[in-house]
Amino acid sequence: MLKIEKLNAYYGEFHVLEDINMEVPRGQVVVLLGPNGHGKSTLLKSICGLVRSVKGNILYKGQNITGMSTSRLVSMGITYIAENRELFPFMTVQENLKLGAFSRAARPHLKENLDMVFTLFPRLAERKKQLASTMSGGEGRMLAIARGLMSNADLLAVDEPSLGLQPNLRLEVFRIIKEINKQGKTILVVEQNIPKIAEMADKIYVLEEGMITFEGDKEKVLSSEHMKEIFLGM
Amino acid sequence: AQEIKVGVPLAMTGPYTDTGDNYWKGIKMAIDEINEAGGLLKKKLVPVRFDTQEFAPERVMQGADYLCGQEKVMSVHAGWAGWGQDIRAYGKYDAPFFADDGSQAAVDVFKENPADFANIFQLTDTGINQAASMFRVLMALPYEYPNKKVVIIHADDAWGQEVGDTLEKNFKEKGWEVALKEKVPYGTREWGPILTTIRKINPAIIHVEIVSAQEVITFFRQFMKAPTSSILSYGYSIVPREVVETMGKEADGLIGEVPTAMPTPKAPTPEAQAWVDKFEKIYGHRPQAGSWAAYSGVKAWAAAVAAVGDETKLKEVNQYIATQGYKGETGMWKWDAEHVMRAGGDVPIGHYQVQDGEMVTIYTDPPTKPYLDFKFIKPRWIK
Amino acid sequence: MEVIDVIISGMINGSVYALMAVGLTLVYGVSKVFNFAYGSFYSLGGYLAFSILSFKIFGGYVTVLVLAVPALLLFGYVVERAIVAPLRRWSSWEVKVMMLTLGLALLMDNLFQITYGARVKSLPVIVEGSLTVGPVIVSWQDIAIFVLSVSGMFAFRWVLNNTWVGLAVQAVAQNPNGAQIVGIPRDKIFAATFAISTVMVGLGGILLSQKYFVSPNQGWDILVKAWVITAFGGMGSIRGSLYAAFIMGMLEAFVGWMFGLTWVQFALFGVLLATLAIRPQGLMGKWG
Amino acid sequence: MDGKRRILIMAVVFGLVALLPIFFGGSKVIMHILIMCLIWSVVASCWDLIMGFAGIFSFGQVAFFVIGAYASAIFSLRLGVPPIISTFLAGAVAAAVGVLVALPCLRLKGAYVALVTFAVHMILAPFLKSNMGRAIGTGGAQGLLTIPPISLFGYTFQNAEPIPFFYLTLVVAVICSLIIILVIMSHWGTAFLTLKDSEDFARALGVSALRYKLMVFALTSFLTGMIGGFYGHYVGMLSTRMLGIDLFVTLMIMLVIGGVGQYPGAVLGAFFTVTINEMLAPVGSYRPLILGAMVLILVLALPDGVVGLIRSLFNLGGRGARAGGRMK
Amino acid sequence: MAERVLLRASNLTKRFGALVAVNNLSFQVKEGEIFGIAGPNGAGKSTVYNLLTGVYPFEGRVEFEGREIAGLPPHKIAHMGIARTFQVPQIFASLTVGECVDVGSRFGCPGGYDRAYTSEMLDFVSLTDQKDRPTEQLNLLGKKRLMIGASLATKPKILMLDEPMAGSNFKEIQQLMDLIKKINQDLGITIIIIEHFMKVLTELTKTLLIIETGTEICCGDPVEVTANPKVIQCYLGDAYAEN
Ligand SMILES: Nc1ncnc2c1ncn2[C@@H]1O[C@H](COP(=O)(O)OP(=O)(O)OP(=O)(O)O)[C@@H](O)[C@H]1O
Ligand SMILES: Nc1ncnc2c1ncn2[C@@H]1O[C@H](COP(=O)(O)OP(=O)(O)OP(=O)(O)O)[C@@H](O)[C@H]1O
Ligand SMILES: [Mg+2]
Ligand SMILES: [Mg+2]
Repeated sequence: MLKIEKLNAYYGEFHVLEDINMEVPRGQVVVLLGPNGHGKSTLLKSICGLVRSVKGNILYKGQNITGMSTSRLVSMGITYIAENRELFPFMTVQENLKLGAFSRAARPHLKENLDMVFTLFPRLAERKKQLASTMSGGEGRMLAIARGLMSNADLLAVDEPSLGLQPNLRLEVFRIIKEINKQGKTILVVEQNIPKIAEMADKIYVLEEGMITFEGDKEKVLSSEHMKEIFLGM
Repeated sequence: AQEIKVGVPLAMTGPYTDTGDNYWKGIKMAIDEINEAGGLLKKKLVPVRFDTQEFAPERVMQGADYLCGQEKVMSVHAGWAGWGQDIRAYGKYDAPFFADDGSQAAVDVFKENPADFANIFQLTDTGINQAASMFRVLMALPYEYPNKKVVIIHADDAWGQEVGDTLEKNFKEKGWEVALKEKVPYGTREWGPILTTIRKINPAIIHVEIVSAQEVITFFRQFMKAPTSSILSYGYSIVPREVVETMGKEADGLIGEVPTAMPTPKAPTPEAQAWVDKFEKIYGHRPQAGSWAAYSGVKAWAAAVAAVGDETKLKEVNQYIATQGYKGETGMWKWDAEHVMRAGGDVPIGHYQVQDGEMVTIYTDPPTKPYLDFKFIKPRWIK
Repeated sequence: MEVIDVIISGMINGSVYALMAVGLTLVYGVSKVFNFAYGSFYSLGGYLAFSILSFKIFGGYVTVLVLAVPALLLFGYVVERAIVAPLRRWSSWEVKVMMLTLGLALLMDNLFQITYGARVKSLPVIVEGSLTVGPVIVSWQDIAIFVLSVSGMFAFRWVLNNTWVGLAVQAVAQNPNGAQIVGIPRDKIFAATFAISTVMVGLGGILLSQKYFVSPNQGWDILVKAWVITAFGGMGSIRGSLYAAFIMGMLEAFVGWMFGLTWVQFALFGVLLATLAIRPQGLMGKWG
Repeated sequence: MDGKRRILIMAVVFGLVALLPIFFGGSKVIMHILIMCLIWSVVASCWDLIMGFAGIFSFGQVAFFVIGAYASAIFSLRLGVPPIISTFLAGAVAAAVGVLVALPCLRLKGAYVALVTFAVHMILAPFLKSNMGRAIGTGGAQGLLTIPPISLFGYTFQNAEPIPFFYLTLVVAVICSLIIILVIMSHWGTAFLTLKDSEDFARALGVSALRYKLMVFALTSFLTGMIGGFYGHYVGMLSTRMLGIDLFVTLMIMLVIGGVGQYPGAVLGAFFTVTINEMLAPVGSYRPLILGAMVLILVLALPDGVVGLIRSLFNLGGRGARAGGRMK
Repeated sequence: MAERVLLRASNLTKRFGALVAVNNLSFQVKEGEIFGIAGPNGAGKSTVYNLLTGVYPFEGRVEFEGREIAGLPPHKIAHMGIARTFQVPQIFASLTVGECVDVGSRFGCPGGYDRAYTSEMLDFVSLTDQKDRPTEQLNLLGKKRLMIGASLATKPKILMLDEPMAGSNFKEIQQLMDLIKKINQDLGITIIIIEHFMKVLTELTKTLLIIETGTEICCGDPVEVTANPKVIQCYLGDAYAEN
């Protein structure tokens, strides 16, 4: 689905990502772990065309998409769900969701997708008319995820969906991600602090100081003491 | 040197550009004439221009220092030059300085120290006297006023204030009721509120004194939507050339005045007629207020220099101008003791009416007398 | 009835102010760009109309609209892409944009002055004559201006509230990054709103030139009025600007009528200050 | 750039300026231009202090200047206060107005502050010309034409003799610049920066937003008003015509050229701008056109002005560098 | 240690329009303790901080060391010895790391600028080696430590932390917890902490306050509180209980 070769990213002079190679197979949940500020969000943003200067190759369904604009990528089926929500504060929940289906490909499916997210997040259905800015942190997170789902994307890049969520919602959000994955979406997710995260992921990458320092599936992770201690809190 | 430098401080940028152009047309015409005739004392006149922009005090002062102090010009020909600020700035030097301020403030500054300001010459009479002249002509019009109510609208600058106050005084003395006297800022282009009041008053005379074409044209157009039976007197505001050029015959009936006037369409003397024709040939339109005065200023100075025989004897040149005056196309120009070209004689104030899309002199003043056989025509909006 | 006259005068002014202010608030609301050259864009509209009409081609104002609207659109778009957009990369770019547009205003105004001369230019009327209802007289020109600006405004609001494009514009206004994430071409929207606001104020220039003429330095007045109204209504709130425009139009008419025109400016700023003292974000403004 | 280096640069700049009369002393025009450069450098520096450092979009700088000029003239004309004292009183008046304007601005943001302060500018001319203005002695639309010159220790500084006046202005400009540098380098400067970067956190750390915002308004309007009064006594005349758009734009250009928030930049900007303006004089009506084009090009090519350019060429760090500068 | 009450909040109420963000909330913090606040998203936790530090007006009373502080502006409250950090890291982008910490000492410290103490605090949050770097170059954890460092430089009596752990992994959480313990024990500073990680709260705090929609649900020993069925139902979730 997604293949990244020798990706480098910069903020001005600051070299954030160095020669990243990774692969996200179709229909899997790939989890990206790593310490604070080591470039996880930057990697997701680079994939989605939100970082200005990137070098290297990003292949999506075999096509090189490096340097394409975000709006183009969205219409090709890649959607980013941001760490800090990025909602439209003075619009209602419904309008936010509608905007999620902005891309031409998604517009015809507006209705069915709305029904889909409302079943996934009944809370949002209750709050259709509420302004996004008045939603609590957790509800806002759900809205952000739901909005991302509205785009009919094949590949979802989800950045720390559980950040700042209350404990019961944190697990809930992850359960929903699994459910979406079951509906056939490919998911690349940055996460921390979800106990047993390894059990839910098909594949795990660890990003440290802008480089991939670990890559492997469930078994490999669980057999690494280092991983367990630092990233899984076991 | 075979050149004589002549200073020309005028607005070349900003809101006063157009008046600056008017003066420049007259000044350039005079300089070209003199040069074509072999120069002044066989020396070529070279204009040195200075952009006075918006007449900020320091700009006026800098102009004087630049032209007189640095460029050492032998005379300075300005138009509007700073309403008194200019007297101080140029009074420090000796080169003759011709201005067209038309402001009592400038005369007051002169009076402080006539000896020091001996090089200052005003090309027009003050606003006070011009306003008095406007009043006299308004009263002399062969027209029966239906009532004795007048509305005066004037700009919030020194000129507008001076004219407005004088008119008010004159009207009151004659037993008229000044039903509305309104000071308005420049940039006023929506006259609805004032016109509403005017329509209620239905005055016999409306006088508007705001020397900017946009303001007076918009006033007229909005007035004409539902005109009252009033004589519309524009005073000096008639002078922006845009007023008649923009409105053409639409403006027929408006009256106004020009100080130091070159009466048109028929000039008073053959020489003057020749001058008017020449101006029209060069610039493609009738002479504007200011062009004639500025032209005459240059010629007056040149005549004095010729008589003195040395352009660098500034004090003598000044003395000559002040005492001998100058014989121009319309007749004698004589400055009074305050170095003001007082209206009257061969240099009267011209009073116009717009007829058939052009300004036609119907009166000269003082003394108040009809001009040749041009007649006042009752405006079409008066029933 | 004098009062009716005054009210009509206020309404007509209000409608024009609305057109002016909405363009300014749109750009500020969507991209936080404060456009100091806004008044010069107004003059540009007037001069465009003047130039087109001076060819005496057939169609009159219809031709003007057909030619000027795309020209203004293109001009606005190019200005945004070429000189405003590159500044976004810098810190405190808002100040820099202000300075840049100030320079642009200076450049444009003086270009007009050099090309067309300092004198006012006049345009033919759009419609002749006036409508008389009892003691009240309104010129058809004023009615045309009112109808055109109000219907323009409603059309604009309709687009903003009922189309995908409108929704996208609002989205960018509220959160440019968020908009980008859902696939809205943010930079194009920035440029497009700038272009649309250019068209609006340019149209204002075309509509009003007949009434108030065209001259090189007239834009400052328009800028300040539009600015006052925008702040009064709440920067970035289209509805607020609409209300504010009519309130200010009325205020101007009534103060001018009752106290004299010199007080209008004091009254406008007085009301603005009082409003901001109570509601720092203006009538309908939202922070951010 | 640390304080010492800033002071060093200022010393070099002003030291060089102090030598200029040796070359140009003979020309009143050039001396006048130099005096105006010094005066505008103070105004532009104050503007930079409030806008570049404190991040408050105050557009009332010209208004404070004119208020100071009128106040000082009126004190000396009406009450007979010696000009040297009335300029300080004028500063105080301008500062008082500044604080009054600042009060509503405290709750406002960005473009609103710009508008409210610009409103002072817009209203000032009608006010000075109105009957209220005339009542306090502004001379109405005509302005004031007889402002007495400054006398100090029995010497009268006439504008007809620019060299002594030049040195007087230089002294004033140096004092004002020192005050501004000290403010920028002191904890005041830090407070402005913190309030600009994150007001919430700054307040939580004990920075009083109210106090520093009022202080910066008061200080900049005091200095501006004082130099305004000084200007009035220098030129000897005042009119409302300074409130046109021309002067405002010119000041803005000084900041653009010097660089916003790049302190000695404003001073350099004043010298550059006035010089360029005079050099463009021969092109007459093309002058503002060229100025406008220059602003466009400069903002696009050198967003941090000349000083920003010098900084990035020589890779100087320091507070100013980060007050402006490229975003991450 | 004497159980002196350092901060007493009584009947705090804050409305935003129709929304009652904090509803008649009372609690007290004893000197030297670590006091935890938790509750669902949007419960009003950050708002409570904003009230205590004078960000906006509200109803109710706040006593600090026996003195009423409600109604005082934020900088006065800071001078009295209340310091706080923000949920979304806030730093001064124009300053260097060292200067940033200086700000706390220069403006917030009643005794005036204290250079030695400032560098001590810089050391305390392990940023000495970053002293001359622009603050914006720090990573999230660095920014959080910097916020804490600057707050400590004001020599506060109480430090209020707003979700310091959010976005950190287990190792980082451990580091931050050590830092907080050190602040509490070595510097003797009372701490209030908002957190969503129960593990952190149970390990650190002595008293835990749970609020929902601005109202208190329960308050007391963290272990007892987390076992409260109401808390589990509205906040922790069954999954937590199972764990
Ligand atoms: N817009 C930006 N400009 C400059 N530097 C940035 C920018 N965004 C992030 N950085 C820096 O790039 C580095 C990587 O940031 P990134 O957000 O990708 O990290 P992360 O691994 O997602 O961390 P977190 O756990 O905080 O989300 C950090 O040091 C950060 O400070
Ligand atoms: N300035 C404000 N205006 C209007 N509503 C506000 C404002 N600040 C906060 N709120 C609302 O008050 C409620 C409490 O917000 P607060 O930030 O205190 O929540 P919190 O408990 O800190 O939540 P989280 O765990 O998500 O940080 C929320 O519903 C929020 O939307
Ligand atoms: Mg991240
Ligand atoms: Mg919170």
